[in-house]
Amino acid sequence: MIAPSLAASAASTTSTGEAVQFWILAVVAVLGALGAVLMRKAVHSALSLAGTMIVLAVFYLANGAYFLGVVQIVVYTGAIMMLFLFVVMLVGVTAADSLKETIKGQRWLAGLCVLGFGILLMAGISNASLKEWNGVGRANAGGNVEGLASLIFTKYVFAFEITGALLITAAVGAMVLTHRERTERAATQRERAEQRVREGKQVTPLPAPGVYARHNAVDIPGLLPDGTASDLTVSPTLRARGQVRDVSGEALQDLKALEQRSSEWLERGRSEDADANGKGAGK
Amino acid sequence: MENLIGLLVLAPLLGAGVLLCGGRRLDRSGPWLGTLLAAVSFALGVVLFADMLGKGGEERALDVTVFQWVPVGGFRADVGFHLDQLSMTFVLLITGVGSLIHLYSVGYMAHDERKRRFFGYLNLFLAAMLLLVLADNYLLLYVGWEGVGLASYLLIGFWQHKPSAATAAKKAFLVNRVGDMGLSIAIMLLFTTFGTFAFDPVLTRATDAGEGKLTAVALMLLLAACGKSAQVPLQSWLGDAMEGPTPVSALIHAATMVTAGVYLITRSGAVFDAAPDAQTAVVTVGAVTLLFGAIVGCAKDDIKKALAGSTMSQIGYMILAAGLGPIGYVFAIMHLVTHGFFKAGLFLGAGSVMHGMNDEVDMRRYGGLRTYMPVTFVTFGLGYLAIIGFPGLSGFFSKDKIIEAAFAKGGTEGWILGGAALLGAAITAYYMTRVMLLTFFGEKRWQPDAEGEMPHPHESPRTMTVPMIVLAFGSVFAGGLFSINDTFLKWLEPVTGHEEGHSPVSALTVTAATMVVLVIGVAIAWAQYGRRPVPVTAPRGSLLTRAARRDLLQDDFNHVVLVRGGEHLTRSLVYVDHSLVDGVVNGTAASVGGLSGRMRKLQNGYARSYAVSMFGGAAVLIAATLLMRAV
Amino acid sequence: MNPVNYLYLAALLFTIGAAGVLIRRNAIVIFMCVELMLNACNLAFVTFARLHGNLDGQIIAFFTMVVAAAEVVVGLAIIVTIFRSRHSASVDDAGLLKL
Amino acid sequence: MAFPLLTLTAAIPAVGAVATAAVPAGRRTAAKWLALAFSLATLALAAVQLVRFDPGGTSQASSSGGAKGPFQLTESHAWIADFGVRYELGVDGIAVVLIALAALLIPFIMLAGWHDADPLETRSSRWRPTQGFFALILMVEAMVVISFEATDVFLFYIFFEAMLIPMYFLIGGFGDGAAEHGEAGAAAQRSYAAVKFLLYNLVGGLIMLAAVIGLYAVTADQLGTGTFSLQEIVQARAAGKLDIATTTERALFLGFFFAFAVKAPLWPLHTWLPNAMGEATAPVAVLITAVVDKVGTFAMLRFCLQLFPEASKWATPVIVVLSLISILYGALLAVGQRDIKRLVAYASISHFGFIVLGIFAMTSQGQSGATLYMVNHGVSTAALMLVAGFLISRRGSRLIADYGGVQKVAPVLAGTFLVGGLATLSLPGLAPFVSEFLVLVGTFSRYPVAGGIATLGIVLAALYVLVLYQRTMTGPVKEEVRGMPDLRARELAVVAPLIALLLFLGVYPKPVTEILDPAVRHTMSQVHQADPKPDVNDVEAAK
Repeated sequence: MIAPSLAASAASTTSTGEAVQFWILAVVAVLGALGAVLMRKAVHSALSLAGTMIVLAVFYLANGAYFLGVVQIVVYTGAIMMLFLFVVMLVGVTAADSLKETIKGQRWLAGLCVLGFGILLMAGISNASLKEWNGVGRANAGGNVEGLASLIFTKYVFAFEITGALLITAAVGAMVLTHRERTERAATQRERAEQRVREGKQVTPLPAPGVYARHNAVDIPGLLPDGTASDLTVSPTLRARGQVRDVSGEALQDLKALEQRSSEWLERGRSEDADANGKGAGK
Repeated sequence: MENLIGLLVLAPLLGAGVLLCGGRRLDRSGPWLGTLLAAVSFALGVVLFADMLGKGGEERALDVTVFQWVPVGGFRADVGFHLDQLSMTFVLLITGVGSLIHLYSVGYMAHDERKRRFFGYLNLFLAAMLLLVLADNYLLLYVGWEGVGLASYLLIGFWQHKPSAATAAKKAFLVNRVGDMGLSIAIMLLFTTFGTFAFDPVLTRATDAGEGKLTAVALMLLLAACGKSAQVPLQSWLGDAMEGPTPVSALIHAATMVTAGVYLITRSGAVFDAAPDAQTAVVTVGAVTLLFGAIVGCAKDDIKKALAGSTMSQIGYMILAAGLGPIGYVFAIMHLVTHGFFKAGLFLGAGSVMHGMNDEVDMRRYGGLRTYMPVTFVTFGLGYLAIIGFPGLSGFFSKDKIIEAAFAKGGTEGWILGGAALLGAAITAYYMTRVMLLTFFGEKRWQPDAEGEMPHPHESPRTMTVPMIVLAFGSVFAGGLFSINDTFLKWLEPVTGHEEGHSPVSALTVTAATMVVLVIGVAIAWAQYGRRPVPVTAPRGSLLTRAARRDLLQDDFNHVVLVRGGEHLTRSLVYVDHSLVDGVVNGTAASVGGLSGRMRKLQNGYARSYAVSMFGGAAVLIAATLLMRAV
Repeated sequence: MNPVNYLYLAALLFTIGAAGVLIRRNAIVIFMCVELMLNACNLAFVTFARLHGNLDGQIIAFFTMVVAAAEVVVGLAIIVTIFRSRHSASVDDAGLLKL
Repeated sequence: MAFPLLTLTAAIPAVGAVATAAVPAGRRTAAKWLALAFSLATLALAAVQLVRFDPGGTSQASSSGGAKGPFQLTESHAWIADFGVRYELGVDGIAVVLIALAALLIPFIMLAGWHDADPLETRSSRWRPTQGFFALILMVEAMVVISFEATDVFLFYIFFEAMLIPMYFLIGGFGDGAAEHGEAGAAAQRSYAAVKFLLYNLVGGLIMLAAVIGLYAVTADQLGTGTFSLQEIVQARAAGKLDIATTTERALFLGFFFAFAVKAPLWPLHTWLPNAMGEATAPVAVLITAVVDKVGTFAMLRFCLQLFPEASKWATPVIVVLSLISILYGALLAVGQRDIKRLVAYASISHFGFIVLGIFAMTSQGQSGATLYMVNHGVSTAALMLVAGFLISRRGSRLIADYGGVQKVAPVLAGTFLVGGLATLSLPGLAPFVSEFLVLVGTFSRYPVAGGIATLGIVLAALYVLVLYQRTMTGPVKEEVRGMPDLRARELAVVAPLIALLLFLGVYPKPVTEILDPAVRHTMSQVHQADPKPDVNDVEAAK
């Protein structure tokens, strides 16, 4: 258990175990953060971030914030990050972001500011006289959760209540924002059919994806008679993501090979036939 | 008695107020009301004069302070009057001649629909002129000084639908303002020097101040006098001022207002006496102007402008005399008074002639009028004899004395001044004879007027002839009356002081010389205009004649240097104001606009871009915090 | 090991998150980076709680989580809404302050 | 507690503004009369102030037991205690006269602008331009009055700046639409002028704000508690408790002076005035130059000189030169103008040069002259500009060249115009002469050269006035001018009292100078300046 070691660590150093843990996990956290920033796809970013958050949860625990560590995992990594993933899914993840900058000089300036800011922040921390480490041992003596609870419900009770109100408001707000009031009657199937006919674009239902049993999957477009892929057969989302597996080339290749083979086979057969015929005729 | 002085000024002022604000209902009675108030003023003047005669020489001066005008700190200006023999002389001249000319105007302006206004202005002039001569301090004098300027402006431009009249009025006011500037600077100098500008303390203590200061004051006063009395170099307005109705020319631009400069110099005698350099300047101005005016007078064909040149020249005599110091003050004033009579008479005569000749002013289109307008002819003739100094008439006495005094100045200066004065007398005889001959003698050279109507000369109505006759009496007898027993000298001496000059030539010689040049002048004029027929259109003439017709190119000089230069200056300043002063401001605005246009590009609408600046700001804040901690 | 290393790590993670916010255009990823920054802060809070020997830091971290949860809920809802009408999750496309 | 007369004087027009603005759309005549009534009530209160003001007395015991000083009828209440801002009012001779001037001119401005907002009225107008016009004028009046009364620097600052808002709308919202560029061009010109006015004055105000805060910082630093009270600062300085460093004092002085010089306006900060006066309607132009701008010159006297006497002396040579440039430059530019209202504006710049010159000549004649000049200039410009406005409204053009011979068809209009012009050129007998001469004498006795140069201004003044008169009023009657009606009764009622006042103050300015004199003497003593002694100084004694 880590707690006893923490209780002892009123000094300015930590236990070796914690040091080892820190150095390993810190690298992971930074990598995760970088991943969140640099990954082209939002899903990947979210996953990297989740990793970082889990690492942070461990650090919370290491710092004696047991309750927070658990909350971090449950609420943050569990709930919030999942929310992110849902939204990524909802929004459709229009492929990967292009990382090309569009605002002139933005990246340079951002880099400069961030670099300067980081350096200054570090300098500030190194400047601060943080010699005395009290450790949370005593504060946690009655149990971390109990300690927090007694603070939250006494000293921070107003803040707590207000935060509660905030949460409710946020929930309501989210609903209001995302809810779409349907203001007109939904079109019936007949009406939609009629409209389709009127517009004359695509009267029939969209063609199904995938032909040939081998590739009967949603991400594979159906092939037109000439062997080219038809965009209509796959979902636009997949198309937008570039996740369409265009097998037309392969299929055509296969077809060609098949035809070759069959023709070869037929050729032989035919010559045999011819022979037979000739023979027969010659007979 | 003291209260009467105030009334003296108030009467015409009241007239002006009533006439100008009274509206249409006074249109008919207005002229008579104005005349009446002028006469009331004259009557009051006479009462005061009688009162003054009853007192001894030294006690004659009356001082009355009406109210404190501008009491500010150490600066005290009062509305107060000072009536002594000098002002009395002026009061009588102004109100007397003024009343006569009011009367004359009743006839002269009978057909003008705006005559109510005309009489209002005339009354305003009288009030201002009286204020000028009665003021007991320079600031109040200045009020009168500008007041007469205003009246002169209004009256010259009375027929303001004529652009030439409006321009002449403006010119007169502006040139006068230059002179006024001199007067106001003089007052400021007096204030800084003496701490006051009332006549009494300043003049009695004048010698306490340094000569330099006094010279400056005197020169500034001279500038003022030049402006008001149309002396070189500020004489250019007087000729144009003849655009005004003739009674105005007679009253303001001959008899009274233009002599205000002489009054100013005489009044400030103590200052001038203590500043000999300034006196030299005064006599120079006087001598130059008397010749200048005379020469201009010779060349003009416009009867009023010829008389205006003559006025300028005669005032030159007065200024010359005043510049001579105590030798000349009395004679300057004496000439001023006699000149007031005969020149007013001459102008009224000229007005009468014009009245009869459909407002024609070109003497070359007159001729032979003596039989048609006998009264005018006689009175004009007497005025003519007086001005050329015909023995026994007014001008003879006053002008002769001035010439004597000029010689009496002594030294080279005396000879030069005396010579100039003599030469002036000769030229006076010449041009006045010319006027006389061209107008009343010779054959008729009448021309149809603008509407093609031939003039039918006739004698003017009684209201016009009576003043002319009265003034003719003055022209004939005033000089003689003044000179008997040196009455005038004794009358004024307590105020102006007097000393006998030591002339290098005897008085008799001077008189004889004057007679000789007079005869020469008349003879030449007769030779030119009496014996030969006069062409209706002026011949081209010699260079001098042509220059003299254009006021010896003074106007051209003004036009080129002042008017053109001023126009260029203002135009370039308008440009500077618009493009430089405003340009700097508008430029700043434009550059701020340009800068914000560029800055606007930073606001590109991308949230990420804003985030960067936010973040950068945060970084800067942290840096600042760290730096502050480090420091 | 000095526990201050946790703080350095927190700073590093925060900075990386910030970089992500500034560089990425996909609103969802940006949101994730914000979460990363919040988590970095939480780590710092927890570490400081250990430093000071009391639980206040943990409480704050707890509140941060709650608020972050609320924020994510609303934020994602907004993203979904925007996506519905604009068919894009790029923040650059939502520059007009209207749908 | 004493009767809050000063507050009431400022509050009445403010209430009037709200009341006028609240008049419903259809009742615009009622709104006009209501506004006029309120302005007259203000005038009555200003008259009460004049009566209750005791020129000889130094100070009445105020309700707060306030400090001794030149101010009377004082009111003092804590306002923003944390920053030492107080609601302090008080008037000295100068203020009480200027309040009377403002209160006097406003009814005339209203009468003159009786129909100015009418063209903007449309049948369905919900904007109520007439109500707006009159309410804004009253608003300006309220702010001007309180600016004259405030003895707390911060309080003054607030209203000094707030004045800009109603002025902005008055300039930009109402015009005679008589520019050379047609209606659209006129609107563009007008908004340009309004924005220019606002920006210029805002910049000045901003710099002043910095100086105000600086002043607070200095007092807070040295007195322990910061204060904005003019009285307290002046007394602390006199008692030696407050010793502002030379550099600081100069910087603060410049901050204040800049704002006032913009408002005044002094060359080269003047260019907003011709635009504003040219584009605004004549009554609003009068409001700008005769009422609002006076706050600038007034504040120079009250704040610049009293708060920073040493710095004022230090800056005097430069300011004297600037005012000389203003005088001559304004006059020369007036000569060169083609637009009647702009001409008057440049003439005003020239006159403001005289006022500033008089203030900074640091002689009692100069300062009395300058304060009297403020009054006289207000009245004379009002007379000239309002008549010019009547003229323009008849012909619909501001260009001088469009007129000629008006004298023949409208003699009364021409006559009043001439009187206004003559007052502008400081003809003796009319009020401005007295003040101008005092300024000149005061300047001359300390700076003879400057006084001499300034005298050139009187020649140039004659030039621009007479040229204007000649070109518009005299000469042959122009075709477009024919049939122009003469002044109507309402217009005559505006002009005649102003002219009467000009005459009265020209002949008998003593009632005004008596009130001004002690205040000026007080200011002079604040600056530690005495009049130069004449060379021959025992003249009076010798008598």
